[in-house]
Amino acid sequence: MALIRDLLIQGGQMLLLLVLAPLFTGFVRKMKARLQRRQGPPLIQPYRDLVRLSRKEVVLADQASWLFRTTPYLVFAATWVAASLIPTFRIDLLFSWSADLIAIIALLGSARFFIALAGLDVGTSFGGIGSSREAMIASLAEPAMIMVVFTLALIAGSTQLSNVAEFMASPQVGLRVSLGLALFGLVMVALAENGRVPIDNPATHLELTMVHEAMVLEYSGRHLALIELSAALKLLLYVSLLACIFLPWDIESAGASAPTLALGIFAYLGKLALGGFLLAVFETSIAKMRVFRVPEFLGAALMLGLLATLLRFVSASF
Amino acid sequence: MSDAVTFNAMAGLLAIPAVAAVLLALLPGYRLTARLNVLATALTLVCALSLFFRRPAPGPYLLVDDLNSTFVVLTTFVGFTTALFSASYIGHELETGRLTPPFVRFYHAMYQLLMFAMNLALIANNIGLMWVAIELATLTTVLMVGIYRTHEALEAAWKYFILGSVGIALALFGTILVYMAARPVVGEGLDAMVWTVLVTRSREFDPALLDLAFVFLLLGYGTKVGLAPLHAWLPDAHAEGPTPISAVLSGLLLNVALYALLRFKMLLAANPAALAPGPLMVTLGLLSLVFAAFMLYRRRDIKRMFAYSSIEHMGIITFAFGMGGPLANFAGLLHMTMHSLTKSAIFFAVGHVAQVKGTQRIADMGGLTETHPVLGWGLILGVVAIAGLPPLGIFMSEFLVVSSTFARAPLLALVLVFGLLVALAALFLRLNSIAFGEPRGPNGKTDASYVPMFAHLALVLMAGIYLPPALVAWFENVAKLLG
Amino acid sequence: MHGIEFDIAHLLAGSLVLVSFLELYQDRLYALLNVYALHALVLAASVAWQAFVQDAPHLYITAAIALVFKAIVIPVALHRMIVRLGIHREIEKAIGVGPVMLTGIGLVALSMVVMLRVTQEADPLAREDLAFALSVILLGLLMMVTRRNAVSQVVGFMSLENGLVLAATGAKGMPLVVEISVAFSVLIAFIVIGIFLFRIRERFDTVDVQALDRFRGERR
Amino acid sequence: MTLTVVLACAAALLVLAVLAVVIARFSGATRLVYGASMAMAAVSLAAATVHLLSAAAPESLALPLGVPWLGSHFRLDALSAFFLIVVDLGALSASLFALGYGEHEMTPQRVLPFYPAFLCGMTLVVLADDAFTFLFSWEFMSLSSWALVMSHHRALENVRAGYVYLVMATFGTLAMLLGFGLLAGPDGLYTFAQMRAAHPAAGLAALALLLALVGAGSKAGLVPLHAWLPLAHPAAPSHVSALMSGVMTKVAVYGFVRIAFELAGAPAWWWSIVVLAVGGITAVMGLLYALMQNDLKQLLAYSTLENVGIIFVGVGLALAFRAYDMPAAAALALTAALFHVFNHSLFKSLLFFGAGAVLTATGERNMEHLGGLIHRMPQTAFVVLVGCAAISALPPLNGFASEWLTFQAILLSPQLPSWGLKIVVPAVGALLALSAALAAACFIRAYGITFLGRPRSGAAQAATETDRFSLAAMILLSVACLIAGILPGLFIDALAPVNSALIGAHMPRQAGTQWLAIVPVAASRSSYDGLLVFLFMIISGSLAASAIHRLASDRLRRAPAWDCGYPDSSPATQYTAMSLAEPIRRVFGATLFRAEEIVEMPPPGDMRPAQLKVSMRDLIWDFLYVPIADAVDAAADRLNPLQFLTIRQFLSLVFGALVILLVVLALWP
Repeated sequence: MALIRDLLIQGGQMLLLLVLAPLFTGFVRKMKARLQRRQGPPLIQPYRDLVRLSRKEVVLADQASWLFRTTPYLVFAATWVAASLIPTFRIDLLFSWSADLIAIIALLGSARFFIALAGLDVGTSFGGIGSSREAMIASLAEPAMIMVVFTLALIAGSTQLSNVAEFMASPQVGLRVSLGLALFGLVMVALAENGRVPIDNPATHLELTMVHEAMVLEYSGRHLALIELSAALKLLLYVSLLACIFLPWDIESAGASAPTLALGIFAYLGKLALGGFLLAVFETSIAKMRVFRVPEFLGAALMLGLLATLLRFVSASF
Repeated sequence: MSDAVTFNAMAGLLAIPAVAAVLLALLPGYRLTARLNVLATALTLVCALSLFFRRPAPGPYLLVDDLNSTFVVLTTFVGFTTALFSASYIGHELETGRLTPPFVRFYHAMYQLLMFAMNLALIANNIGLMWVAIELATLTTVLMVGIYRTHEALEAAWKYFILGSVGIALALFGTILVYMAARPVVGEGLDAMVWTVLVTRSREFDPALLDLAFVFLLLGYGTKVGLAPLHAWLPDAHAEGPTPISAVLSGLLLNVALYALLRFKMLLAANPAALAPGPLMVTLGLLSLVFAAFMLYRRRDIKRMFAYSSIEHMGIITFAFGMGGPLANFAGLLHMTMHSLTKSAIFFAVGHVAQVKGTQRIADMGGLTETHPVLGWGLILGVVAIAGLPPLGIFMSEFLVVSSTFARAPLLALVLVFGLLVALAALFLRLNSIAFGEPRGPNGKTDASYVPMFAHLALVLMAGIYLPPALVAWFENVAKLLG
Repeated sequence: MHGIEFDIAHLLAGSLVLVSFLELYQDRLYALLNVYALHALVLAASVAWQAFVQDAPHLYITAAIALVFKAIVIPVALHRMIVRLGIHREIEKAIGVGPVMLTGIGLVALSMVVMLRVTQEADPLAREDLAFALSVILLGLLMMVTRRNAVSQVVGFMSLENGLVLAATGAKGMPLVVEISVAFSVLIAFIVIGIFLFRIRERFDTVDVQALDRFRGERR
Repeated sequence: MTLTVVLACAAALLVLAVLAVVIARFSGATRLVYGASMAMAAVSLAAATVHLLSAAAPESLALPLGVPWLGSHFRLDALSAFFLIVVDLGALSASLFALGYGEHEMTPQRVLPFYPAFLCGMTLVVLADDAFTFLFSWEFMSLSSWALVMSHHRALENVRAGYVYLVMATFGTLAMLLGFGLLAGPDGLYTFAQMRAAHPAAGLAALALLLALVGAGSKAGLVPLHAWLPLAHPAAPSHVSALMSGVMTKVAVYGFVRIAFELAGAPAWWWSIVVLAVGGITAVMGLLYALMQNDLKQLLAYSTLENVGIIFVGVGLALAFRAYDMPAAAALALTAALFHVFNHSLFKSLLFFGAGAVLTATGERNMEHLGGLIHRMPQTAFVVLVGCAAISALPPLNGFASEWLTFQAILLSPQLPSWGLKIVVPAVGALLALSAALAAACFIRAYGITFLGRPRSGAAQAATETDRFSLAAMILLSVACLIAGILPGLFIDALAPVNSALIGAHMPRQAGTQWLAIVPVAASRSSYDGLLVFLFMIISGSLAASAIHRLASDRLRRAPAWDCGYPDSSPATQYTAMSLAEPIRRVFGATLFRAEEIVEMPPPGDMRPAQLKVSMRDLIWDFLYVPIADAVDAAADRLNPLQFLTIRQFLSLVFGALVILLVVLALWP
């Protein structure tokens, strides 16, 4: 019985993420538009886009290989699995122990790996631009992320996200320097990973500046839909990650009753709204940086993470 | 009866080569003389082997004990295989007209004379006699080095002769000094030069005289061993003489001189008051090793290169014996045996290489493994062995030398290892350009007999993997003898 | 042995050293050969004296050999040779005489020092003799080192050998084998050198070793 | 019994080598030799696996070979059994691959005799139980692999590679020889049993450990002793490259582990710092080098450095934990290292096979002339993709599993009391993270340029799928990669005896955990379940696929690439290997490689093409190896004139020696 319930909750959480992802993207867009004094597209615009895309026929480049066609599914699967392991409104999800934070990052890494390959598959110059830049960004963002993870793991004594969240909610986590550093690092990484301003601009198709868009340039139809969906999922994933680590309140523990679960869900939605708003504010208030400033930006993130870890190593009180 | 047999065995070592020398000097006809040469060396080898079974009692002039029977067997064996090799080699030289029949006759006679001299030097129980024999060996080799009568050959022989005679003079003075040291104790006359007597009484000798004597003997016989800085004659003599002689020089004559040195080392070691001979030998050994290792880099003549490698290995052996102790001595003996076999095998290969390429310049050789696979791989195997890599015998001896030294004198071991590495790098640097890469230079055909070369290498290989217990016991015995 | 005999032996040995110095001093081949003859003569005398003192008749043979071969035959032959080669008037461009002499003196001193370490038990004659012999040997070697001309090098070598003979004869009761070997070696030495000079002359017009060095196997 | 079987296999390999010399020229020799080697490998693989899984007691055997009074000792314990598995698995797959690949060999007589000898050498190293036998087999292994490197000797760079390799290998052997000399002590206790019994003083152990690190490191390719590796590994035939990179480096690791954990007693903790630092630096440097290569096999060789670095980090951590008597943590670290040893041997062999297949299909090793092979050799492309994913540490494959364990070990290290480690370990962790990310970039580049895009040369255009044996070998390995990735628990349990033998403790048994997850320390701390993640991805992926195909249109039209509306252009406009690495080169190369870019932009109206020249320098080579070579050259030049003195000068040498000795005598007290 309990197993079935857990199974349902796990499944429910997965579906919830799937449903929320486009909405969240739409929300951020709307917010940005509003901040820029624009009307902006309706909240459900992303859903419309997805539907429209999936209706269209796929125009596949001549040189595209099977890898090109399977990549969207792989990317989607990896991202979705990663996302489904993040406690959103309830910790100790059924399968949460099957992969810890490091594994989640690695899953996202594999998604990136394949999408970068897809960028090279057709053999166009723009795909190459995207892939090479993505590789460079990733090669700095990932270690930074790992360092952040180290910090958190050393604070919480676990890489298991549920336990981390539990620990964060618990009183014995005071204000810590390392925690602050980790927060900064994580935010910077999140921006880079999701290709947001100032690293990349999801709205642009200006050839010389785009990164993520360049890789998926050749995709169309249902493939593109899947890619867009996974991008949205990834964004949601990072926001929920930040939420469950740094705003761990009202994440219900195992065996919580239905109403408390509902409360947890609402709390989660609230956190998302806050996160989306902050993101919009940040994006509107800052300009995109040149691609070759990015290493400095991410290098800073890496340094923050390393510093945090060092502090933790040197003394448990930081 | 049995005494008679053994006496014949011992006398045979001397008589057979002597008679053969006379015959070969008289008999015409290349085929016949070559065969006779081989036959004589074969008989000598048989005599040497017979020493295992019956060992004659030491007389005032001749002596056979564990130490020198090691050398005798080695000498006669390599002498035999080299005779085999020289049969095919000299034949080719006749065809190409580098040698004329009279010179070939002279060559064969000298070869046997050399064998005689070396055997005599080894089994002599009388230090004076030993000196005479080594002197004789030197002179014969001088003549053979000069046999081609080219500018280079004459110069090499002349150089060899002058340096050799100076060395021999020093050695004689040393011998006289030993006699002087012995006389007050042993009394005048023959006994004072009989080694077996000396070694038993030497603790009563005057240490100062012994020290002085050893200095002269070290320099005198050290010249023959080719230790730096007395080595100068060695490379040229190897490079300019006929290859069989190079093989014999490296494989045997150096050993014989070293053997003489060892005898006197034992004499000194038996006298507590005298200065320890070890440090001197260690110093000279390391000096030769490192010096030769660096000299290897600039060599362009293949035979001269391997001559330097002989210096290097003589350095190692002298070092090992200088270190002393059962382990190091064993290693030294093993290394000496392996080096004789390997180096002569290498010279067999080199001789044929020089013949097929028509030159000794390394620059004119290349891709040997393509043009002459057997010869090329034989040479590679030889170099691998001489560089001290497994599975061949020298690896074992070097393992023993280095590891036994490192425990006792780490710094010396470091120098030793350094020298070994430098030498290996140099050898393979040259080997690569000889054996690999695009084939270069002319490639004539050769009707070479590879039997001697591969026989030696097979022995070395076997020694690297498995040493027969009998041999081991024997060597250990000798090692104890050497103290 | 009585003082007088000792003194004479000592005197002869010492004079041998002196003659070695004369050799070092000479820079003309011709004169050099003459001095060498003198050297051999003194040697013969001292060997003979030793024979008389030790009443060891076989030593007279050695003396005779020294007299005949070294004092007469070899110098004459070498005279002939250098005349034939036209180098008898040649003046050695050797290292300056002064330093050579000084080195020589140093060597003599060295050999004395080394010998005096020998304990007193060994009979004094032998000790002194050995000291002189050693100095003769070293001087001969020095000569070989400082001379460029092959003939004078050979002369140096032979005076070195004289030193050996002196030592051997000084060694009381040393078996016959040694004299034979010495004579033997001198003989062989001379023959082979002769052969070589002959061959070398037939190759090059001079026996100056530097000419030989020109034909070295490998040049850089 | 098992030991006898394994030794028999080794002996059979030797016989095979000798036989190969004779029959190499005949047709069918290739099949025979590789088939036989495969059989031998299979047998001893089975034997070793049984021994390890049954956690059998160590077997030892002494043969009257080698140094007479010593004999040559062999011993099969858990550690050697594990490495024997690694060796034989590599040998098995390499032989299988070579059954097909070997047919293309131009000069089989230069490969066939040495191949079995090489296998035999590696087998003997892991079995040796005394110093002589160990060094003998060690050097024999180097020598036979040298011969294999020289097999294509007409190319000058191969000859050079072989030369550098042999010299470095001998250098390593001599270092090890000195190390063993230290451990054996003055009375020559050469057998490992005696060394285990003797407990050397700390200083001595430290020195021995340093020598072992130099010796094993020079074989495993630790920076800065790596110089030979990227030269030699690519020069050999591909199946041999696979063995050298995938297996021989592991044998080197074996040597170090054996000495560090068993023979050298208990070294001081700060040696672990050296090992850790070297490992971390090697990991990152290796990848950065790899990212700058255009030669496929060279790239793979450099990436071997990275993995060796990761392994040594694990070993270093284990040393540190052991020095502070934290057996559980030590077991975790060592398990991580050994598991990575196993994994790397799998996917590195796989990748070299792939490179070999590409080489035979196109005759090209330079990626700039490849591309689009995924269309022409689809199966190869697929298995190589698996290999790339595995080596980039992507879940659910095996590369990730072992790196995850390493990270877990690092996360345990704050408990270490020493400050030095407190500072070094996090830095090393950062280096590892960096290298993991760079690995992904590196293999995106390698795979993307080689297999994807459009062909950059006629050769790539004309490529065809490789033969079935090669494919079989590669499929075998890729399946192994997947299994090791989704069922790491099995391997961790198999490694338990090794840990208990070396450290006296082992990781908690994983067999019991739910869903075959792995739990290194405690479930509350961290856990990972490759199987579940794998299933998850399969399910969600297929869910998405089926949903899409049910709901959305499945119409599909082929058309020229859009490429932002630029008309179809020549394949030359694709990203090249160089340009793909350009951003990373900008980030790291400027300092580490002194990378410089010179752009020649002709003035307007000038018809000359613009040119971009990139120059890079290998600083380690320039500042470590070149000076040494120069020094030796200078010394040789200084001494050489001594060959050209006149006789008189030689005489004066003798004279001088005499005088000096006499003076010494005169001054002697």
